[in-house]
Amino acid sequence: MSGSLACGLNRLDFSLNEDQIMIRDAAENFLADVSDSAAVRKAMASERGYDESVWQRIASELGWCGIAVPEEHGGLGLGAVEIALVQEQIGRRLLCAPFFSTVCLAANILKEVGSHAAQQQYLSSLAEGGLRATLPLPSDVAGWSAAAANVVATRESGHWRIQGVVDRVPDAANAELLLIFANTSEGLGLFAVPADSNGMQIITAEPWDTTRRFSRVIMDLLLPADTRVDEPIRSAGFARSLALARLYIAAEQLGAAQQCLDLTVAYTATRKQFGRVVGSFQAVKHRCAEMMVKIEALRSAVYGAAAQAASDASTDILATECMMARALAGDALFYCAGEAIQLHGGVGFTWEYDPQLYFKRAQASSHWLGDSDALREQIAETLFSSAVHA
Amino acid sequence: MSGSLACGLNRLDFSLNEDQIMIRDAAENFLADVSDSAAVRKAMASERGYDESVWQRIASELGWCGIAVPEEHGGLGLGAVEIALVQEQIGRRLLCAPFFSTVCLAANILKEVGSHAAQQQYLSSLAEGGLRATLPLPSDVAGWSAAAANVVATRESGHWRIQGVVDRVPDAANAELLLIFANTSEGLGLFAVPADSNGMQIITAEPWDTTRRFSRVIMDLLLPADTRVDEPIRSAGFARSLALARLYIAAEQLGAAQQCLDLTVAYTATRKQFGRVVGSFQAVKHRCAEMMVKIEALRSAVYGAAAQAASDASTDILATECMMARALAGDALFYCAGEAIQLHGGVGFTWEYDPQLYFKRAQASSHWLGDSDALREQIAETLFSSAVHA
Amino acid sequence: MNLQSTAADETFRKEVATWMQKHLVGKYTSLKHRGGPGDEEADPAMRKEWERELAAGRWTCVGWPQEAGGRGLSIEQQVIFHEEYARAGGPGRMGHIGEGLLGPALIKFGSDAQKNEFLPGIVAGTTFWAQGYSEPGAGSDLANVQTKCWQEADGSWRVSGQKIWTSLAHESEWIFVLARCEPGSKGNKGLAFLLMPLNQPGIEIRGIRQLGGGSEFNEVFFDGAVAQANHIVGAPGDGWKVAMGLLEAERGVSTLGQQMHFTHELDLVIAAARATGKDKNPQVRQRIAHAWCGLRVMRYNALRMLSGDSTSLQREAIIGKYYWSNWHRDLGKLAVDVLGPLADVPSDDPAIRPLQQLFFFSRADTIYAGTNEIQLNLIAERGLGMPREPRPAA
Amino acid sequence: MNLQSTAADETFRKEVATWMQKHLVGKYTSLKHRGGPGDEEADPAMRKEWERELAAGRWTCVGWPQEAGGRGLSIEQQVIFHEEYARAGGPGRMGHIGEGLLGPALIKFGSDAQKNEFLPGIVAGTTFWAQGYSEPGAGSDLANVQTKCWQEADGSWRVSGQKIWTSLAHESEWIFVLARCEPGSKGNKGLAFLLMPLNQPGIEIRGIRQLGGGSEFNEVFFDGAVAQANHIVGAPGDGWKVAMGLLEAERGVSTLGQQMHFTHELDLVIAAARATGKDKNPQVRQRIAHAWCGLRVMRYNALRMLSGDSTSLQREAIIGKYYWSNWHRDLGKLAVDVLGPLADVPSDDPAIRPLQQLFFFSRADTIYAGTNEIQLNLIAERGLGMPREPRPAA
Repeated sequence: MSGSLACGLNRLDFSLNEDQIMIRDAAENFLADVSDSAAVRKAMASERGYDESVWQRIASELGWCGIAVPEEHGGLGLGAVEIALVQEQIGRRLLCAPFFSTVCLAANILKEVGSHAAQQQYLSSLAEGGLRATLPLPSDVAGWSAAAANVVATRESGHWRIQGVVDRVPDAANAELLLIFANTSEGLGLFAVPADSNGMQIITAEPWDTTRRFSRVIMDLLLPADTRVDEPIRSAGFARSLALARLYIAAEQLGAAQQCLDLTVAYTATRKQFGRVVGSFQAVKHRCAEMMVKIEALRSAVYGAAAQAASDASTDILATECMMARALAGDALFYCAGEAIQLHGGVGFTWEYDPQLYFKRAQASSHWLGDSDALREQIAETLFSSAVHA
Repeated sequence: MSGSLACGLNRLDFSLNEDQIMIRDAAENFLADVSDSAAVRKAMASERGYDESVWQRIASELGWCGIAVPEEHGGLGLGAVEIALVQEQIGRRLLCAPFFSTVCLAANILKEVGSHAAQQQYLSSLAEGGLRATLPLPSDVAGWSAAAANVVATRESGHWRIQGVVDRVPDAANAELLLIFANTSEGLGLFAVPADSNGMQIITAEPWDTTRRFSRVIMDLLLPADTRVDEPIRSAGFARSLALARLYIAAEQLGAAQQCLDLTVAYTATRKQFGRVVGSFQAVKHRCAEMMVKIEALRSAVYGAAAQAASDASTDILATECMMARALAGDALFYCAGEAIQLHGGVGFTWEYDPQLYFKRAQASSHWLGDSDALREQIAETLFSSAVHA
Repeated sequence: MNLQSTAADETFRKEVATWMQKHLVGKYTSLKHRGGPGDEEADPAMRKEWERELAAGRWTCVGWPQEAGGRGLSIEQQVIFHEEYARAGGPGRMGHIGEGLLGPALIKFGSDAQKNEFLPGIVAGTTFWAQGYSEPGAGSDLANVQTKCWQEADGSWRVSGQKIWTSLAHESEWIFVLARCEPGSKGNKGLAFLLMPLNQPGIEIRGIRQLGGGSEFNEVFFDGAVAQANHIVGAPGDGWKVAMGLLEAERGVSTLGQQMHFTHELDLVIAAARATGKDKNPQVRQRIAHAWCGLRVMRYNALRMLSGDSTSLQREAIIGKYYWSNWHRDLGKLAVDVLGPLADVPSDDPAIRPLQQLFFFSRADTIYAGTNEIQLNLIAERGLGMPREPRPAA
Repeated sequence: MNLQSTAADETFRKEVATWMQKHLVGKYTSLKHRGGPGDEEADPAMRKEWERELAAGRWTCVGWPQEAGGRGLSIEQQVIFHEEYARAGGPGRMGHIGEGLLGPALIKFGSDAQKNEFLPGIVAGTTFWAQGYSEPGAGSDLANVQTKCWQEADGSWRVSGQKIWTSLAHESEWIFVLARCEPGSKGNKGLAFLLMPLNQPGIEIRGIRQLGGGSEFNEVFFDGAVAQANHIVGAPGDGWKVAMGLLEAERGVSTLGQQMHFTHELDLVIAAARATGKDKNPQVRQRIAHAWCGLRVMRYNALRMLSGDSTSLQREAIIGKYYWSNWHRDLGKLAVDVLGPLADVPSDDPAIRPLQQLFFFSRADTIYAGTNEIQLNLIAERGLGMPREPRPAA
């Protein structure tokens, strides 16, 4: 029954604590400064696709890479709420940087499924931002397992033979470490593969949304035993890291949607037609209001799911909550990006104005880890499979 | 490929001829007179559910019952276009009368599948309106066959033994003749059963939409051989009559949607708030405009499908065209009825104002012969099953 | 953010749940999940008894300060009470206008005499109140009050005019009325807030039949009806201030109780889908999942609102009414689509009747208490700071 | 109603189809289904050659009267031509602004000299025209023209100002310009309609890069640019009348050709669904079926429009632009959702590229030639007779 998923959240302390507010405001100010429209367009046009100096400041000055890394590994030991807040600001400014792949994907999954040795080996350098890592981001709602569909890892004289192809690996062209999902005789395994390994081919094509680039990786590798980094007994962490990755995408989409609205309200406040600002027409006002409704609803969903992640909610609950946030976020962002173009009128579909940047991100991100229809189908499955309510 | 269903309609003579205009205008004027809000509410409250004197005038004065009946059976020998035009006006005024069941269902199917003898026996009295007949209107997109799901007809010493239950028979309480679909050893058969037959039980419950009442019929009948009225070699007519029934429902829904818009435009032209008529607010104007767009699109769809019925289009084409019209009509009517309530404000959800009548019809008729989702799924099946386009 | 619950909260939650379990039994069992908007006509007499049962357990006015006769619960505990009350299927509160609207207004603006006279009856569940705001010409344009009042030599007030959409007026003893005390004044100026007994010659109540058939709303006609001199709240001319303060009280903690009821309704829809086989229908599955997502949104939105997260402007509060009312209306449509033909005939089946009620009455949700159109104006103007609708050139 | 086709129509249909089959070959094959809004930059040189190929077959200006050099086809036959042209994948017409917009305007309002000077070049496919209406400050508010013109002593006209959204200006020899000839005049008064060669010192053309990357639209800057004395159409002050007559010509018979192209696009989407396996996805199936229904609606709507069915007010014509542009935009979204990740990277695959173009460029459909907002105003005011937007109080 639907209530069965509505787990009890009793405490009303839904507000941000001082650290969280500090992190959010710092992100907002920093990104307004280093990732305005001009900076984003410059990064988009650059070969590696982001500004290394900005990335260095993020890593060293701001320490964002360590936010959710345990303190014993040199991180801040914070969690999903703080990363979601940063991701919201990153999405708002379409920051071009390996933050998403390194922190939201790689560090996230190592923390959830990594063996002690692997965490020792990688988490601290990830926390410092000294290591740029990534993993595949399939469009299939099945998530990680879909990323392993065409990759097989077999034991070969004390080594791992990893063979196959995986698509849609974000920021792979700049990563030093790739985390590869592969099917082993015992099921899904996670392998930490140096980007410069022999037998590794990384093919990158420039997408419409050049703020985030994806690569196809073709592998025939023979690597040492410790290449496998997941701890089999922690395999439940795969589901949890998948949920968190969806949450972080949703947070980014939330920020992007917010910016679409802000740009539109600002433009319609100055653009005049028929002797009045366009923003004074009721039809325009109502459509901006509809955007705000979707965005605030989404914000509640994202913060709520993040709070669940910070609570003792079960992985099943968290998975559904994050699918919910992700489904709403994909739809809300596309809606807002489309409305931003429409309400900008003629200039809305020019390259010069920013709505197009968000529009392209909206479509590209609409299917990351599953599109909204597929996510809703999963939620429905959960609702119908749970016990009938008396 | 989608074009394969876009059969060639070359002549542009899409306008109504003089007879058609005459029939439409006569219907409009007559119904404005005999089926205004007060008359409809009176009929709704009456025991039989309609005004017999109005029905008599429809049958004798206006001759609507014979519109599509061949001249040799005393009809006008006209067709689907003319009936659709009348149905549009009937829907606009929510006329309470056995016209839909007798003409759009019973006469329609007898014309398409009836044996010569059965047509001889029934069509002329149907054309005169002297005989009120009906047949089941299932909500299953499968149509007639679904109506036969729980009815079996077996031969018994030169008679037919008909046993079973059928639901959702419109106007059955007032009909003299029921056309019953039943499974026979040779497949689907149609049986003309007098309402007063022994072993027949007709149970009528008052629905929310009291302008059209449905009955459940329980049968254990032994009737003469000529009770079966379909000509097996004409069984293709089942599909054609199903398509036409959908067209006539769509036409009725079109008229009802139009009235929702007309009521709303009229009300918002007089209702004042904030010192101006509500209809002068852009948001209200745009929503009325959206209603008009859906209604005119639907009108084109209904007239187009009707024109197909009057052309030499194949039954397959006609079936898809009528599913299209019916799917659009169900959605457009519900949308317009809901908007009519909303834009009437507080009075919109009172019994006293008319939007509620159309709202109830909208929901009730939304699943007649299949709901819009099911109809679209059928259309998709046709699109994907047709040959790939070079 | 912190969604953990404290031990104290959990203990209190159990206390409420246990009390409901012990008392919502016997003759009260038939009231489970009954009442509330769209179902106010369900057994009012028994529900008034239930109000007194609640009062006996000190479960009325749980949010009022103790000196006003309330229980003085914290926000957290009020929410828990409303949640558990709804979870147990507690009936719609006959006393909610007195407890939720008038009481808080009196506590804030009333004289001591008024508090002493009226609060105890509300707390005891013995006096029931109706609301007299809307008028035929003052719906969305709420300040366009035409009902007038004037003071007699003996200081008493006379009221003439018409109010509309007063729910449960026919089940109430008293009504509070917003009337124009300064002839010629316009808009929100020159209004008085008066308390009047409904049972008097100058007042006539007529039910308004709704599309669903029920008549829980009324028109109330005033023809020189009398209010005592000491039954004006605030000074003449302060009426709008009092009325608005009271409308703000309307939103808030009860929201999570409302959502518990919404959850119950969605459960009925899910059960209906299982029963009709529509649980296999991909479009229905999409819509049910989407409805569930909306439930989560409303819950988290309410938690944001109550914890006063975010800056001065409470964005989540501004969208609240628009969101829930449209969500609820969509749920109503989903419910009847899931039922299919079963929805077409009025039913007494507890698996069907509530969904039919939901379908019809939820059409009102987007109209009363600020139509969708008014809500979107507010969101654009207050939420986004967009220009106000220009007044037409005179 | 009658949807049968006559033998004569069928013969003509075959004639067009056969000609296209014979001529859209060889070097022209690469042009199939290319060009048109969103793809105007596809091989303009070759498409100009194609225009001359068409001219050689007397397939340009088929709707113009014969005395104007046209083919003088009946409405029925024009429709058939456009349908068969599109069905064969005939490329977007480089000459459509001259043939569809300026030509008809000259035929209606031009002097004999102007007809003799300009019509032959259009018919022959040798002169290409651009449109100079919209301005940065005159989009939806089309009459708010700021570009000004004045007459020199020698009778010639000078033009200064800026036009925008002029498609293919960089591929055209001439432009027609709406400019203000009466200083201080407002709105649609005091405008002149001028014909100007683009290749002159006073004119600068700058491409506008679109979200999809292309730049088929331009800004055209006028700085004392010259138009000959005899190159004003109608009298000074008649500009608006001429311009509007021309915009009406824009709608009409070509609609069914456009729909044939839409059908081709839907076929690509269906093929893509088969290729990606999305043909099994229930939501995609719903959307594809709905898109197909929209195609039928547009076709029947156009037939209604062309056969002048219904009373004086042509309701179907009023909704036309709003309906097709939103349908097309939805199809664009459907296309990329069907492609999924395949849509994310610019592609040369003929099964993918056109759908990506569709996705991006269809965002412009609901903006140019009257935004959705303007269309809805028109529908409400002209179609439903609702009150005009009140002018704000000064």
